[in-house]
Amino acid sequence: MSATTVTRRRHRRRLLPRPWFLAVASLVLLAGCASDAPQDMLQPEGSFARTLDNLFNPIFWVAVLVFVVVEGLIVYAIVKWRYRGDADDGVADAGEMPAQLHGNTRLEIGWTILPALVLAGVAVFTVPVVFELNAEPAKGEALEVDVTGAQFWWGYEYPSQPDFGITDGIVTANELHIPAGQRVYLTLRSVDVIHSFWAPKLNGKRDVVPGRVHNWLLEADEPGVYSGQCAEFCGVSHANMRLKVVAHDATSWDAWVEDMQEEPVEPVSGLAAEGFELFQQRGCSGCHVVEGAYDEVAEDAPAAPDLTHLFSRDCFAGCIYDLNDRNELEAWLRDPQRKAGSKMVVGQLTEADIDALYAYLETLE
Amino acid sequence: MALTEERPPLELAAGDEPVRNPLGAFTRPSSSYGWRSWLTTVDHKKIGILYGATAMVFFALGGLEALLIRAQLAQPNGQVLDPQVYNQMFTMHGTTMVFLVIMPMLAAFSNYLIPLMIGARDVAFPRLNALSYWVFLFGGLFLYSSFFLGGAPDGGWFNYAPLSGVAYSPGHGIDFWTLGLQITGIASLLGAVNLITTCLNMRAPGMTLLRMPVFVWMALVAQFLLLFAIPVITVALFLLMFDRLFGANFFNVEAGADPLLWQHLFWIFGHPEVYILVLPAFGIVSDVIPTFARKPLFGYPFMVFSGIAIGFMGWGVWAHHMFASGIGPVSVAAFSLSTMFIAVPTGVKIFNWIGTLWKGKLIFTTAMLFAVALVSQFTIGGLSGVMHSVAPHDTQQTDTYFIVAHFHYVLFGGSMFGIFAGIYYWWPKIFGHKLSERIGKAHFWMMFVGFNLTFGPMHIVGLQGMPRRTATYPEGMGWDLMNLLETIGSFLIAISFLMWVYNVAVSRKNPHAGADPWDGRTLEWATSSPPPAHNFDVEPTVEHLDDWWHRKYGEDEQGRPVRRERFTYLSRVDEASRLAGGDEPDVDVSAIHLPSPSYWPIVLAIGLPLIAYGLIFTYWLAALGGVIIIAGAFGLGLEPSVDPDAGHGDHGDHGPDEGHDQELAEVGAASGGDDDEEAS
Amino acid sequence: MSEQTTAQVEHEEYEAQTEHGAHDHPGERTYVGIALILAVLTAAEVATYYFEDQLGGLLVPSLIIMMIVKFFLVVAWFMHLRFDSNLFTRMFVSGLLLAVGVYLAALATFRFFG
Amino acid sequence: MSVSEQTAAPAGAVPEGAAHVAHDATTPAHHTSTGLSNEKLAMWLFLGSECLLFGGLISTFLLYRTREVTAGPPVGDIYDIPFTSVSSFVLLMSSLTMVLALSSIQRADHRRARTWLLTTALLGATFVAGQVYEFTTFVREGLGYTTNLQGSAFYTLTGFHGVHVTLGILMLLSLFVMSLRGRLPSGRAETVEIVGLYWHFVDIVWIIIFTLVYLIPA
Ligand code: HEA
Ligand code: HEA
Ligand code: HEC
Ligand code: CUA
Ligand SMILES: [Cu+2]
Repeated sequence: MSATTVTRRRHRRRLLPRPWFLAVASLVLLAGCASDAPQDMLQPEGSFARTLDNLFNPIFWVAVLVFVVVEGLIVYAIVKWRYRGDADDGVADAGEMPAQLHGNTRLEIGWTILPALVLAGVAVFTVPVVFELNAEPAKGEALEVDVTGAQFWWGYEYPSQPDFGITDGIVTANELHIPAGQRVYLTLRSVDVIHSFWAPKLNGKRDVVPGRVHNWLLEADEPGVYSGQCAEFCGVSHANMRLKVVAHDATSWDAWVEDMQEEPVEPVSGLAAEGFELFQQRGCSGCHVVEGAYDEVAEDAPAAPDLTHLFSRDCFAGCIYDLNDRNELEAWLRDPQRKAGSKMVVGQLTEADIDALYAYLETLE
Repeated sequence: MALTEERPPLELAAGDEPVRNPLGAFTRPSSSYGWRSWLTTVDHKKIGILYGATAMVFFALGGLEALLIRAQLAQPNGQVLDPQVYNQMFTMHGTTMVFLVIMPMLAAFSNYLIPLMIGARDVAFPRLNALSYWVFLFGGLFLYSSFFLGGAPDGGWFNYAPLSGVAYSPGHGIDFWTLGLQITGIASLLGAVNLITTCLNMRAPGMTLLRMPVFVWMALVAQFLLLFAIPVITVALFLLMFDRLFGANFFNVEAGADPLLWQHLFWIFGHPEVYILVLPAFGIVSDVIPTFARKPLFGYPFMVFSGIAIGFMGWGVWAHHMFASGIGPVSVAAFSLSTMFIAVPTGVKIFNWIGTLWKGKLIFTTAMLFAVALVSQFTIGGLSGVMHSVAPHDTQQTDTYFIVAHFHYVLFGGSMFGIFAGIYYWWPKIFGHKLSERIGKAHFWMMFVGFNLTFGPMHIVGLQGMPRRTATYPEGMGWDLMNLLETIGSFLIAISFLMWVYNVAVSRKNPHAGADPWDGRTLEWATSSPPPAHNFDVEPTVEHLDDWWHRKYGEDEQGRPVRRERFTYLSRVDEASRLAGGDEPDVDVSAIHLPSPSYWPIVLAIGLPLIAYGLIFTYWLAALGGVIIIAGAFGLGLEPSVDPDAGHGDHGDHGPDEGHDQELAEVGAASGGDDDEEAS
Repeated sequence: MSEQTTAQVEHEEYEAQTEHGAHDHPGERTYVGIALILAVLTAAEVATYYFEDQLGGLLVPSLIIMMIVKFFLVVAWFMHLRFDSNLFTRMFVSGLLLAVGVYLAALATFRFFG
Repeated sequence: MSVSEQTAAPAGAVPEGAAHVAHDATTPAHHTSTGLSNEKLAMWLFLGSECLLFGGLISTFLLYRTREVTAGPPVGDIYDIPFTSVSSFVLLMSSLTMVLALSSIQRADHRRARTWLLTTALLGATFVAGQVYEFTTFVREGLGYTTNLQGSAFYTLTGFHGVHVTLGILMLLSLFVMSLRGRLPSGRAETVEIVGLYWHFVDIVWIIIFTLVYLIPA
């Protein structure tokens, strides 16, 4: 191997993109990991997500190891045995041939068996977790919630469960409220197409398939708000089918349950009462339930969020809008199609109608 | 790529205009050059070029769609595309790249190379081969015509039911998708039957199965996968089509249907499909790396058997795409395990490639750069694949950009890099001149960097919870920077692709490369560049694996190869190749007969999209299509494969790019390609 | 030339072209025999329909067995796989086994088998 | 497809009109690497592929057969087993006549070959006619194509099979006409054999359908 200084310089220049690229790549990596990401699956905040993460971590490092070995060998081979002459347009005159190795059966059997063993190790850790995450909790052990996926929002029903203070079922939408530190057992159904329920910091995802009933577990360690979203492509506004899980400590859980079990008071005067009337006149009640006032919806109406306790939530319409911002809700009533593909269809409302409706909706706490 | 040539048509004896049927369909086409020859050719090499050129055009389209996707996602709350259009973009992007780019690109290589590599004159059924191409082309055009006829499909490339049903996708987009893919499926199926028969039955004497180049092996395995996978997706597409067009209930949940049926059928096809997409690329690099490492492939039998093992195991893993879809823990566990172990045969390949590099004399041509890039980048995608196979955690990963990162690393880093390696490697064989190495290297590095910049950060945003197929994302999710980088990366890829286009355009003037510019190992290098229509003047008799290499090199006492003073090419070659020590065979090629060109394949193929339009718009069109197909089938069936009236005038077919420079014309004359003139 | 002699010539040419002479192929009597067995099996299959209750748990296995026997009789004799190259058998059987394996597995994920 | 490439099949001694095929350099049937004919190999490959096709349709039917129907009768309630048994038997026997046609042509007994070819086609047509009759009675009993899951699955599967039989009949008739015109010498018996393979395959698919779809109760 005769490497003159000249060829060596060539060599270094050619390799230039690599270190440059590596530097950028590692910067990117650092930047990526440092940032604060509310749906980061590598920062679990509940027991199930942690189980998953604990499974993932060692496997990630196995992959890193294989990566380093393979890329190391490749880079080593390139650096060591790269032909440094100029062979761009004449390969045949590249001079002496290297030794003609045809293979090495022992070695090859070795690198067949070794990965197999590594993977067998991975498998041993994987299989039990599959069953663990599909286990059904005993009755009363976990809070049960019926989840409904619909284009493009989430509905939740809490059947009556005295263990959790719920004596009179609760219906709500988009924001799932749970007690922190307790298991939650979801029963997932879809009214139209396939959706997928996912709150990354609390657990993986489970598809919500029409015609089938699936179950899924959640648990949050601490009180807090956890971001999530529909993860199966479900049509035009799939991107806008987000959700929140709100975990409460014991006291605020009790308070929430109590609030949710109260029927809202029918407004008798003022703008709100006007809105109450309009709610029917403008057809809202054809789709939306407000318990105690509008219990029946039209048969052919699309599934729509229960509005009984609308203002107990912070976000609406697939959790893409802020309910605390009056403008957002007004804009929604003006044009529900601002969320592309929304199934809410209303006629043109006047600004006065909107003010009145807003006043009424605001009473639905 | 020059698809037309200005050469005079075949001279006619009397010199006056012949009476031709205006449609031309009933007189047998006879010229083997000129634009019309491309419509009627049955030469596997021309068909290969047609496949390749078409696939690259579709790559530009699919890439353009990708750029729009990236433009939309460059920032949170992007406003470039509205969600309807965005959904069409990723659906068409995925569908295009899989069905209209990589599959036909590999059909291109298989068509062009298999006969040459096994020492055959053509494929087993040349006219069926032409039919496959035209069916594929019309299927692709049909699919793309949806953009002008009410909107492209928008259900994603795996189009899950029931979203794909009429109730939720009332437009015609999905109809175009089901029918278009059925048409291209026919092309793939015909191609599979043809190429398998070719590999098994058309080998030159002495070309035993275990002397076939690894590319041929991997293409063969891929064709078997196609043979058995295409009918499965055909069933799925049929059922969906009947649901949509005739009100059947296969995916009608109200009637009690189970949406998971679609998922099973799709992925029973879909997983073998991904190996269809990558195995031929593995084959390409298995031939490129030895050439430029100047060593034989390390562990040829292991390479062959691991490829077969991958093909085989690929049938038992499909439900890893359904870990979150509720198939029950027992199924999940079973498919999780089967998926993991597919890494074993793939690992064998990676390590054997490294073994081939080991102690070689590595010459980094552009082809070699792409090949080594495949080895290193595919590994990354493979490793994320193994992470997905850990089923419990896949419930986190699935439907996020972590998956998008995985499959671009295996598809782009695997299949596309392999394809580019193949393009740079075989270009001189196909067109007689090399692509510029200087531009090629710039292309490679730009693409390599752009690729990693585009798809590397997707791992990170994926793990940070960014779901795929979302037309927009809000601020504050921590995904902004990565997405911007990805978009920048995608434009670097676009620039690199334009560099390739430029390379193709300017390299036409490069000097003739000779028959064997890379000192290759396999039989295609033993014939002229481009090869004559009949491929070899003498039918090779094969004695070794890497037979051509053994014809050129003997061994000294230490077992080192020593180039022989003289060896014999299998066709008449150019001056330069002769000077490099090769002799020419002395044979009369006029006794070789090839099947004549035919109009029927293209005529028959055009019936299929007509039927498809008919099913969507008006049944009259379908009836017309049916009549054309029946007529075409009888025409093709009753027409003799060799035209009795053609005399001996049509076997001197020319390589595609011939006649463009002086040097080449001489080569053509030397390689016996000019019998046209003699015969007439 | 009479019809007879043309036929003979043609037949000899056919023999010359095929690697194996006609003696490898079963004769027409064999075919009729196979068809008889097939007919009997079909009759037996149809009979199970009338004796469903008596057969009980045996019904399905016996039907499946008869189906498989019929299948292989046709493939082996009428389609000549018994006498033809192994390669054909391998091509066909790989498709067949793949289909059986893959679809049974898929049905199993639906808990089709109980 | 098989028919379309038939003519490319080389043959040793071919009468007028087809002589030029003899020196087709690309498909030297008896010079192939395995010594086997390309066309026959292709047909077997195609049949291997068809297994996956029918497998998918049959599994779909089986899956939906066990599901409750929301409207109309379940398909199992309206089967007419005796009738289907007869038409199954007819199709089964057409396999016999097919194989007899082949053996006649191999013996260069063209008149009998034609008789058997025509008989086979007729038996096939009888089967298809039976199927048409069966479909109409089912529709009359309230099971349309769109009525319920089982209707869709049943008609698609059996209809698909019926289309296969019909294509087979077309091929048989083409062979019959070719033979009449003297274009089917025994040197080309392989063409008949290949069409026969297809025909028998369609028959064995029905053997499976008859058992799994009709005889085994849901
Ligand atoms: C070329 C195409 C290609 C290839 C080759 C692969 C290869 C693999 N794929 Fe990939 N895959 C896709 C294309 C491909 N995939 C596509 C397109 C999708 C998404 C479809 C969609 O949803 O749109 C997908 C999705 C996908 C999923 C579903 C993810 C989800 O949606 O939730 C899974 C899950 O298991 C998976 C796994 C694997 C595995 C284990 C391999 C293995 O074959 C990889 C094996 C290779 C290696 C592992 C590297 C080399 C090995 C070694 C160096 C040995 C040592 C290694 C170890 C000991 C670990 N893939
Ligand atoms: C082989 C397959 C393949 C290839 C090569 C690519 C290439 C690229 N893909 Fe692809 N991708 C898929 C297969 C592939 N993809 C699949 C299967 C999906 C899933 C779809 C689904 O979910 O249904 C997907 C999805 C997908 C997504 C996710 C969309 C979503 O989930 O919402 C994204 C996002 O960035 C993306 C980006 C890209 C980019 C930037 C490239 C780039 O590498 C593209 C580079 C090419 C170019 C840039 C071409 C440049 C062309 C020009 C500049 C025009 C020049 C014109 C002339 C010369 C005339 N792809
Ligand atoms: C045709 C049925 C329909 C009618 C009529 C209708 N809505 Fe809606 N509404 C919906 C649907 C569906 C959604 C969920 C949309 C989404 O998130 O994609 C919704 C969402 C909402 C929300 C957000 C609820 C949440 O928690 O996300 C509010 C508030 C609302 N509608 C108010 C109204 C008012 C006020 C009217 C009458 C003026 C009305 N709707 C009329 C169907 C309807
Ligand atoms: Cu619901 Cu995506
Ligand atoms: Cu897969």
